[in-house]
Amino acid sequence: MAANRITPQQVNRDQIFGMAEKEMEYRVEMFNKLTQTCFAKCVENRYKESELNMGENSCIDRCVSKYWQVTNLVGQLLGNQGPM
Amino acid sequence: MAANRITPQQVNRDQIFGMAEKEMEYRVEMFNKLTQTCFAKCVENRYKESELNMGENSCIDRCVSKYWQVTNLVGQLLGNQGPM
Amino acid sequence: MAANRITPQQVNRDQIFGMAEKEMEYRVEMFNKLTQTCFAKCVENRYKESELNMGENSCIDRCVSKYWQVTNLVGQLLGNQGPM
Amino acid sequence: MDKNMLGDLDNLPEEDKLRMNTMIEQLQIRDSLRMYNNLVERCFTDCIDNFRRKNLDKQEETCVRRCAEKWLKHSMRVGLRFAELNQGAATQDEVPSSK
Amino acid sequence: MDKNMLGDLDNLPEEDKLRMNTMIEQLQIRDSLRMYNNLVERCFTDCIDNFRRKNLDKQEETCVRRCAEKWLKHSMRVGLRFAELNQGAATQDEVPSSK
Amino acid sequence: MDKNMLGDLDNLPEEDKLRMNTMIEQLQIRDSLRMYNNLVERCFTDCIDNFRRKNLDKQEETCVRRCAEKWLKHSMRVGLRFAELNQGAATQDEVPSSK
Repeated sequence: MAANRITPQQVNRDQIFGMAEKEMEYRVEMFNKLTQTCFAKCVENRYKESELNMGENSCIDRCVSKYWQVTNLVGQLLGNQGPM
Repeated sequence: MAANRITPQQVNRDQIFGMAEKEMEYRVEMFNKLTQTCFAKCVENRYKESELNMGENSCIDRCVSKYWQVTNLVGQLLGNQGPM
Repeated sequence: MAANRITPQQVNRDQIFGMAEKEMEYRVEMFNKLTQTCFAKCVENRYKESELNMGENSCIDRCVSKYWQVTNLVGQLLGNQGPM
Repeated sequence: MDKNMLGDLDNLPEEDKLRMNTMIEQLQIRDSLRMYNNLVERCFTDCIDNFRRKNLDKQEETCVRRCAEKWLKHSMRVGLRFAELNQGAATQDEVPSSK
Repeated sequence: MDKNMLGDLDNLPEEDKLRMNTMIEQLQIRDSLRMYNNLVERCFTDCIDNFRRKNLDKQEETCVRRCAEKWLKHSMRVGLRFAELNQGAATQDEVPSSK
Repeated sequence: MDKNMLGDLDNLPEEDKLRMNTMIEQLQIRDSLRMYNNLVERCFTDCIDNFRRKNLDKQEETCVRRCAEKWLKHSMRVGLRFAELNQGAATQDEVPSSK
């Protein structure tokens, strides 16, 4: 956050680091949203036991797969007309 | 994030930049919350078509207007007694 | 965000500041989540008056207490097997 | 507040303007990535409820497309209205300021 | 962890304390702006459901005022209780620590 | 994008790698603390609905334990599946890329 003298070169390197940071933040956030959404869709929330049963496990696998596909689909749409 | 030697002046400039940054983050967050809230209140979410109809459009306009007014109203209240 | 030359020592101090910052962010976030969760659980949301009544107040006290206990309980579980 | 702030910054040396621009750019990148994440989450939540297959079916795909398109149109409209209100607050005195 | 950390920092040079204070100040500003945003979102969601007019009516305004006041009182109470628990955890050994 | 980016960074001087590693470490710390907060919020919301006592009863405690354990197992499984998909996207060309 602090610098005595910032050269254009310096800013450039900061931009690269900044972009890498944003990209990683994005991936972390995507993973977290995916985890929360699939938990809500697939896991029985009265917690009668502490294991995931077979139905929950296969639901989770398919949920992750579909979430990924929705991410790609939306990415294509944004690439065509907009902010991404 | 890194600096060899931080002078009080330097910190001062960092503070100004920091505050400008927080202020911008705040506006972006406000815009995002407004967008999400009005989408939930106004837009039919079974997605029978990809256009917004007239009713949705005028609902959105009024929703933005009211959200703005609520922001001002709450801002006044906070100004009078508290954290803002 | 900018630095002309970063020494290992410098990175070390940045790491300490970074960790302190993350820790504080965590506490702020915890407080905010607790506040929002207990508001949703305890406060009547048709807002017939602007005071908290006795029932709401004692609900809030117990809610904070239980939230704290859940935080500790989950912290113990994470300490035993994982990411914390 | 930001307006005065940015006003002040106009008088600051070049290197500060550069730093400010970098900051704004970074916030915009972060914001559009977040928006992307939020849009995916919303359309997934509204459109996908069946987990008997691992691939999207035609109906789900259509739903997601419409959801995303509606969201983008909505978002643009909100942006326009929001800009009008911001401008009104900046130029008119009778309108209570947002800060 | 933060306590030890801050303890260590007491022994650090002046410029580090300065930097730490700036950091805390920045987090507080961000936090109060977020709180403002969250409060607006909550009271709007709970109080505004009619979009036939573009201005708030009297009833909606009253609802928002009460919502904000209740929230502030709630938030203050939570803050007090939270501080008590934090203090208890810092001074008593029999209470399991939060970290 | 990140892959190219990280590819580029391999060629950068030592001090940049150091800086990058610090950044990644910081993001991981923040992420695991957020995860902790989210997990507490979720299990509290799902398991605690009775505020007649100030201490957790046995049933609530069991519910929280199971909730946290299920969450961790869920989270690990999602991580595995997610990694497979990421890897697939990186090596196969026929799969549409996520960016």
